Amino acid sequence: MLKQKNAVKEFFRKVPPLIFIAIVWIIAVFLIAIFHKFIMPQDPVATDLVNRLAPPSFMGGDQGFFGTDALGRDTLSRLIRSIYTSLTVAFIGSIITAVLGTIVGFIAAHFKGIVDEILMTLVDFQYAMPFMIMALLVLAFFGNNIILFVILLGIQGWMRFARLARGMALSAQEDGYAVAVKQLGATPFRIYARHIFPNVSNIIIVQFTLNFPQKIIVETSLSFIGLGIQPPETSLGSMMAYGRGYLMSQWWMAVIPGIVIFLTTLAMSIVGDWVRDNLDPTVVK
Amino acid sequence: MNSDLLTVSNLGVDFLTGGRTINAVQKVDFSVREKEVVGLVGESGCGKSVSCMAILRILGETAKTTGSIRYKGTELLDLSESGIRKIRGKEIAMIFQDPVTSLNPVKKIGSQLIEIIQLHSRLSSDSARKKAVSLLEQVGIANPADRLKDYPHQLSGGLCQRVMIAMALAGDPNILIADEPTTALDVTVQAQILSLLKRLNRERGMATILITHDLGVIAENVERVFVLYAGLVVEEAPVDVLFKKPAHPYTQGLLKSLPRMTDDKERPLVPIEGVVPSPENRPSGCCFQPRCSRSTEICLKKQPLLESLGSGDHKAACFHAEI
Amino acid sequence: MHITYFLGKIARALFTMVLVVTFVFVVLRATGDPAQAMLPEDATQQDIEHFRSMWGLDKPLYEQYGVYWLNILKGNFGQSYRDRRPVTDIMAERLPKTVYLMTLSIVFAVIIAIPMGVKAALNRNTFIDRFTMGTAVFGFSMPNFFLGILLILLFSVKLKILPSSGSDSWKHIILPLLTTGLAYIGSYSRFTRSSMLSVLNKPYIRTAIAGGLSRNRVIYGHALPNAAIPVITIIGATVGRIIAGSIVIETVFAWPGVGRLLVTSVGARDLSVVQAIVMLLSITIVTANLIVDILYGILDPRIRTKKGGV
Amino acid sequence: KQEVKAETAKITTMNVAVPALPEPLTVGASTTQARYRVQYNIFNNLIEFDFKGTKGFMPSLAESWKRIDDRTLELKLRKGVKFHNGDEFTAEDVAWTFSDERFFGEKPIVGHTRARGYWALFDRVEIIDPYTVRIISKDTDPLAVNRLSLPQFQIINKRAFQEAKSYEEWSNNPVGTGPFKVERFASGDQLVLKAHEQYWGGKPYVDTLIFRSVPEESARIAGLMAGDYQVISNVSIDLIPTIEQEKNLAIEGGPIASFLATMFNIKKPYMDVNLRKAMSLALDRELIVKNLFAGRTKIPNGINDPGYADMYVKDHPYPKYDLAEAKKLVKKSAYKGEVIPYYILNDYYPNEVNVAQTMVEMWKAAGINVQIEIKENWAQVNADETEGVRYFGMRNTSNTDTFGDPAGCLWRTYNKSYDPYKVLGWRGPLVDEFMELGKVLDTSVDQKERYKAFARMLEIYDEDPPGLYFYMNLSISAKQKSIDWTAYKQVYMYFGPENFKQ
Amino acid sequence: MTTGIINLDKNKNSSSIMQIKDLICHFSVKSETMFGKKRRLRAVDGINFNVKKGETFGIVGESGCGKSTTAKLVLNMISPTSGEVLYRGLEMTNLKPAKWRALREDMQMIFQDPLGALDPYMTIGKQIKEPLDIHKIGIPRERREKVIKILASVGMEDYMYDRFPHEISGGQRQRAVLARALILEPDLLVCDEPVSALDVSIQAQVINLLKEIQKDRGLTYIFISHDLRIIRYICNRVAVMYLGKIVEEAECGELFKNTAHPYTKALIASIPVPDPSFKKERIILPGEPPSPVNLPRGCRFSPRCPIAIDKCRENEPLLEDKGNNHKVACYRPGEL
Ligand SMILES: Nc1ncnc2c1ncn2[C@@H]1O[C@H](COP(=O)(O)OP(=O)(O)OP(=O)(O)O)[C@@H](O)[C@H]1O
Ligand SMILES: Nc1ncnc2c1ncn2[C@@H]1O[C@H](COP(=O)(O)OP(=O)(O)OP(=O)(O)O)[C@@H](O)[C@H]1O
Ligand SMILES: [Mg+2]
Ligand SMILES: [Mg+2]
Repeated sequence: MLKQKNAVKEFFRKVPPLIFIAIVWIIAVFLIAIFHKFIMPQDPVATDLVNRLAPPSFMGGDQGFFGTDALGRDTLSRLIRSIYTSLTVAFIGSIITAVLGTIVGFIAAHFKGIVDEILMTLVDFQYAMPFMIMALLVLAFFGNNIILFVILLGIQGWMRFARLARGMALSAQEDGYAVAVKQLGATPFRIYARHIFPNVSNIIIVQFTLNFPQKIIVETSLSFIGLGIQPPETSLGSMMAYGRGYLMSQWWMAVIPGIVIFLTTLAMSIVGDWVRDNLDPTVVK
Repeated sequence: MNSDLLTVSNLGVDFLTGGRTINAVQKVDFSVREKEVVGLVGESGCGKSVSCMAILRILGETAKTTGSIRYKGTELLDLSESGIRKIRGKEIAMIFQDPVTSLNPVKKIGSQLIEIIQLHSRLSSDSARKKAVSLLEQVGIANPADRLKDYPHQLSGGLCQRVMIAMALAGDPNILIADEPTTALDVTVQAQILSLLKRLNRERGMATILITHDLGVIAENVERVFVLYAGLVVEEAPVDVLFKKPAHPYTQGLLKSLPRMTDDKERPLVPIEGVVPSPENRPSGCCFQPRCSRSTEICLKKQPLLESLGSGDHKAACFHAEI
Repeated sequence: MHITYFLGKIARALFTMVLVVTFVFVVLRATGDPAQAMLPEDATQQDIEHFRSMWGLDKPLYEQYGVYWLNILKGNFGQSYRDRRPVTDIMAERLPKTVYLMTLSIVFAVIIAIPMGVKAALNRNTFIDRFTMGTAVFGFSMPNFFLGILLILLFSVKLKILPSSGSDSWKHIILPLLTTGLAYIGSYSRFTRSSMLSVLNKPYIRTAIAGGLSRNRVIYGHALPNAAIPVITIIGATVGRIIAGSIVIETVFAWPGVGRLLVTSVGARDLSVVQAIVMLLSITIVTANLIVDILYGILDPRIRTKKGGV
Repeated sequence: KQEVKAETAKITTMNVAVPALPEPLTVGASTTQARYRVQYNIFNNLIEFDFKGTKGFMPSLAESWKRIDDRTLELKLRKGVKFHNGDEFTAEDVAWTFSDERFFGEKPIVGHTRARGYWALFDRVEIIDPYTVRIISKDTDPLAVNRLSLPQFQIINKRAFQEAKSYEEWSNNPVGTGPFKVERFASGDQLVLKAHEQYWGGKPYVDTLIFRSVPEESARIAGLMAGDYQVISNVSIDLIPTIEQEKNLAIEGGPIASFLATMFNIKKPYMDVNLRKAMSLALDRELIVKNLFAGRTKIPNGINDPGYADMYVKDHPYPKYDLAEAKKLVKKSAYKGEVIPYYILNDYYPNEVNVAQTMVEMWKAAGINVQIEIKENWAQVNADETEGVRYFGMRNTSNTDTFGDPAGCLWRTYNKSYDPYKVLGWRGPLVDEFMELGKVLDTSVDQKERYKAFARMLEIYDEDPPGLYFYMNLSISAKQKSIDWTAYKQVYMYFGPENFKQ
Repeated sequence: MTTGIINLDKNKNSSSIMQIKDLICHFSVKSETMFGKKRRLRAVDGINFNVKKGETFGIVGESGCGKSTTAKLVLNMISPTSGEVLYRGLEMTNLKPAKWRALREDMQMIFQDPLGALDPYMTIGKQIKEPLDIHKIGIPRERREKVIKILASVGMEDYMYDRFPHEISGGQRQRAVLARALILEPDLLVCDEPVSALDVSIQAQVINLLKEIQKDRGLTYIFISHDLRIIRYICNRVAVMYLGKIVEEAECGELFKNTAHPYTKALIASIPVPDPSFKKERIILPGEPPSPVNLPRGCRFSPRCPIAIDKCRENEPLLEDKGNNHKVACYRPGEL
């Protein structure tokens, strides 16, 4: 217990201020997502056609902090709701990506030979099939619903995890702790689940922090071609795509979600880099 | 005293990483005379490499170096960046422990060698190439002209170390620092390299600082020894004195813990109990005190200084040094 | 480099391509009837049947598939239902535009990003580094459409110095180039930075410094060539993705390239066009990968003898 | 000062930015807006409708026409009309345009017989002499004249068609009699038209007319502001103020002859007549038009338009907004709060997604739970089906007035071969009556009788609604103020000498 | 220790616990030239030896000569190209995975790099306990006790249980690895350069420990090293390997007293002696060890051998007993 407390203290002492701010931002954004139901000042889909396109209050509007959109819906509430949807979609998507990729990587590394060949061909296939096109095809043809959408986002980038996990597993098999445990008589499953996975997890986490903001961005691009989250549900990407038409008149409609995306991505990248620099398992201090 | 070519005194190195300060070298004093081979010996992490890299100022920005390093009367720590660059390779050259990774993997060894040669002399590329061939010949590489076209990964560890030595010789330095030049190599190759270094010292009159943790290598190759422990020089002596009459309990312990070819097999080895303290939690007083059988009150309080023990050449930093 | 290694790679690449095309074929045919997409919603059954028989859509799927490949082997990529023109003609018209825009963007980004990344690595945790990081993240986190419109508003509407959209003159390329370039600069400079950082710690850099080399010589002569490999990888990846990467930009700037064609063709179920583009796309990616592999070999002699690849 | 200069400076090239260009270019290949927008600049009809004013049907390539009998219409063709390729326009070209081989047969070269839907009664063309043709219908066709004004029936050059190496070649480089001829066409990029010097209506006022495909609205508006384009189409309502702020820009256009509407899936058990009526009553159309359309469009009284002249049922009631009544009807209905999936396309019609979301909220107020599902194309809207019942509870549609007569709108879109009757379960005695009345519209030449039938059909639509109508669709364009060009009450953008001068 | 699955007759052939017969292990590697095909790397090229119960059998040789490969073959962690590995008379190649895993209770291995052999993300205690979990030995609650006991026997205190590998010193790590190997109470322990990565003073600690444990438990060691000083100190019998072959094998004292093979001689001469007054004859071998892909004709050592004659370059000498249980493969034994 005491040791843990110290670890936390140590953590705060070691963390540079910039990283600290980034972490605070990420936590804040996640808290907003989790508690969005309680902090949204208004129903994000309730329209009010009389008070539409109101500017933010700091620009003289009287319809809520960030004003209202083209249907008179409260922008702040929609922003909060968007943070929730975007983060959920990106988060679940990233988890799917990481799990899928890691498992495929491990399987390929373990069975080698033909299994490896097949799985790596699949990886090649995914590389050769840009995600945007995959999304375009799948969503355009199967119709868009949130589950399909999340699964699709889950596919984005899995091959990077697969290659990473495979590479790590292969090198772990070659020498070191995995060989040591194997020769103790451990089953392959045990080796992967108890040893290789915890060791790879660091790198997976770093990859995760890189993949996560990517998902938000991918969602934004999909919204642009009309394949993102569907109205009246909203997301950061669809808010931006929706607001882009108003850049000449009500610029804040696109800029506000844009800032949220930018800051979140920035914070994630900063933290991701920092984690990578500091948690490199090969440099055990 | 014989004229000192290089004098390192009161050297301290701190690393500032991740908001912490690591005191890698506490207080190191040593000197090299002309044409002399000195040895720095000590266990892993005691600060051998850092001390030597501090001389050439190649420790990077996180390192803070204090003390004084005088080469031919010039204070190296005060030199400008371009000033120290004229020392590097030309006056003092260094070779490193792991020869294969110490060579640039994407460049042919010829071009790496010639680059250094041209840097230190105004040779045309043709004559630089000739010099490169002759250098490789000197370090005992067969078919040197062909080897120039090879990449480091195509050479064995022994050959890479020879190339490193050739690169170090390219500027005709006065001092060669060899940082564990043989630890990564096979036993038979190690013997080759060490005899090469000996020959070069003899033929070129180049002073050499040989860093190693292997007391055997020290015994066979150097004239004067500095024993390091936890960032401190704890003993300094001519080689035969050190092995015959080690004064510091640490040195004595090291010698006892070695298995020897002449030993009785049934005699258990006598290790030094305990472990080297990490730079972050060194004990108070004498650094060696927790592992020392002779330690007394005073050892807990004060770090002993390196002091002469009768004969001027033999010094030890111990309150209970055996004379 | 092993010739067999490369033959193997090429074979696998071809196989991958076949896989991609098959996937697209199946998705396209299995999920939507082009007759329905192409014809107005009140088209009669007769119209639909006529359309199907005209384009061979009434045949069983495997037959369509076979015919498709047969035609490709004959160099016939089919006809666009919509344009009623041979796909090859359409591509000949569109592809150069995309290639022109995207190669320039990549070149532009490389020229800016690599020195920027090096500078950031050398000045780690300073303002320069933070600034680079910020720009980089801005570049890739801001959607292209947003940046693009901002640039149009600034340079065309406010300053009136550049045309807003279209592709008629060299001036037209500047804004799309800036927009895509910025996104690429983001990822390239970050890769350069981190790759430089890891190289700068390598023992051979210490050797170079200890030999007395100047700072610039160490950085550009020794560190950068070693740091180039991951950077090449990411550049290769963007080269492979020029078509997919240009979808949004082409739409915003009314740039008549393949990216936009792809979106409209998918919407219209213009099968032959979609398939041709996807095939082209996988060829680009696969070729880009191959080139990257060869570059690896050139840049890193170790890979020539190892079983290289990323 | 600058403005004056702009007004005096003549332009030789007109740049028009549109969201998309047709593919291919030729007549009759499809019925998209993109096609209609540009088509009138290249081709002419035999008879033209006055989209600008109230003149009704006007001579074009036909100078005059008369009915010979119930089934025959005789047209005197204009003499001295030159095609783009220099050919003289004759009866041969008319006959070819309407031939089975090209258009009306079982397997037409055009690919599909969309045109037939607009003229199911067409039989054949008879050439009387080079400048006289007779158009013969299968049955009495009161609307033959109207139909001749449709964009599907514009006249093409027979020789050019037949000499083209393939239909494909022809269709991307067609030859007509319009004020502009095709110079270069790249469907994803631009359509470059050159003035047709020998145009029978006079020489156009610009040498070059370029339609540019600029899908992104912001880019179109920015281009207009920057002076890259003289005219742009498809401006959304909310951006009108932005454009109007600019001194040198002006808005053109307004409502067009098209009713934005929905179709109910009456096969759904809950979709009974009470619910359908309640859904109409729950909508505050005025509020929508006022706020989401800045009052720029209007609400019709039934699928019924003043443009019908003597067929317009002036007294037909406007839709009511009565939330209380709506709630009452919901209570009475079989509806128990089921989710009603509402399929729409992504802003296929201007502002549609916004309107839909607003309406969902309005329905919510009446206790009706509608959920929007955005589909990518019509195939997706219609495809889903289990046991003969489509998934949607409601889908969007628009009922376009094709030729100024209810037969071209209400009847064309709600006849037996259209979805509400065919697949969506719009049945019953009233519906049977509706179908009977429709036949009168089609075949009677007695306008009084037709009027009475139409008025009753409108009532039936309200009593047993197969769908909802909301407001008139609109098409907003914008231009440099100095450009003397007006928008039609249609999506067509015409730059011939009649509509653009300088 | 015998598991139910495998019945070993422990009395049969009781003097020899491990017999290696004509063991060959070749790897195929890609060639360096453009058109070259795969080539054979002769990592282990026909070796024979017997390990007696309770003894320490040393293998010494330069890097890449096949020591580790031999160790892995002995424990059946890789399959040989041909040859037999008999453990108490049981042929071990081609064992089923389950049987193989069960046999791990009898034989264990410790590696050169103790840090690499420990999972950086698991506490020392858990890692030492892991073999018990794997083989389901004892009830889970008692396992911890057992670990603490074994920790004590390798000279570590119980608080080490909750430490992570990077939190303890190199010597302690090697002790932990040793404890993990010992907890299954194996009969045979293969030590692949167990002390090469350690500082001299810690080396001494670990070597002393190994010796002690052997005395206590009657373990059999196969001890691999490139350091003859250590080999001499710890082994009963020694085999000297050069390029995949054993070139000399003898009792330890015999080997150092009557060194027969020139390579062994050179090895011994290469050892730096920590005594400045000791003047020994120097044998510096020329050239580098050739690669196991490109073996020279005749005796593998002939290109570097100072006393090679024509015969050596023609035919490869066989490993023959020269009496005194001293085997050597050389045409001119003892002549250098
Ligand atoms: N760049 C650095 N940053 C922080 N600490 C460092 C750095 N370089 C070395 N150290 C620390 O300084 C101490 C001395 O290191 P040094 O490399 O000089 O040891 P050494 O005696 O050469 O050991 P070895 O025999 O293992 O090479 C060690 O504790 C090491 O961890
Ligand atoms: N899995 C493998 N595939 C290909 N070659 C291998 C493999 N394992 C070992 N080798 C090669 O076999 C030879 C013998 O290797 P081994 O590891 O047994 O040597 P060693 O004597 O243990 O050397 P060291 O002292 O360096 O540990 C080496 O040349 C090595 O490169
Ligand atoms: Mg060192
Ligand atoms: Mg080994």
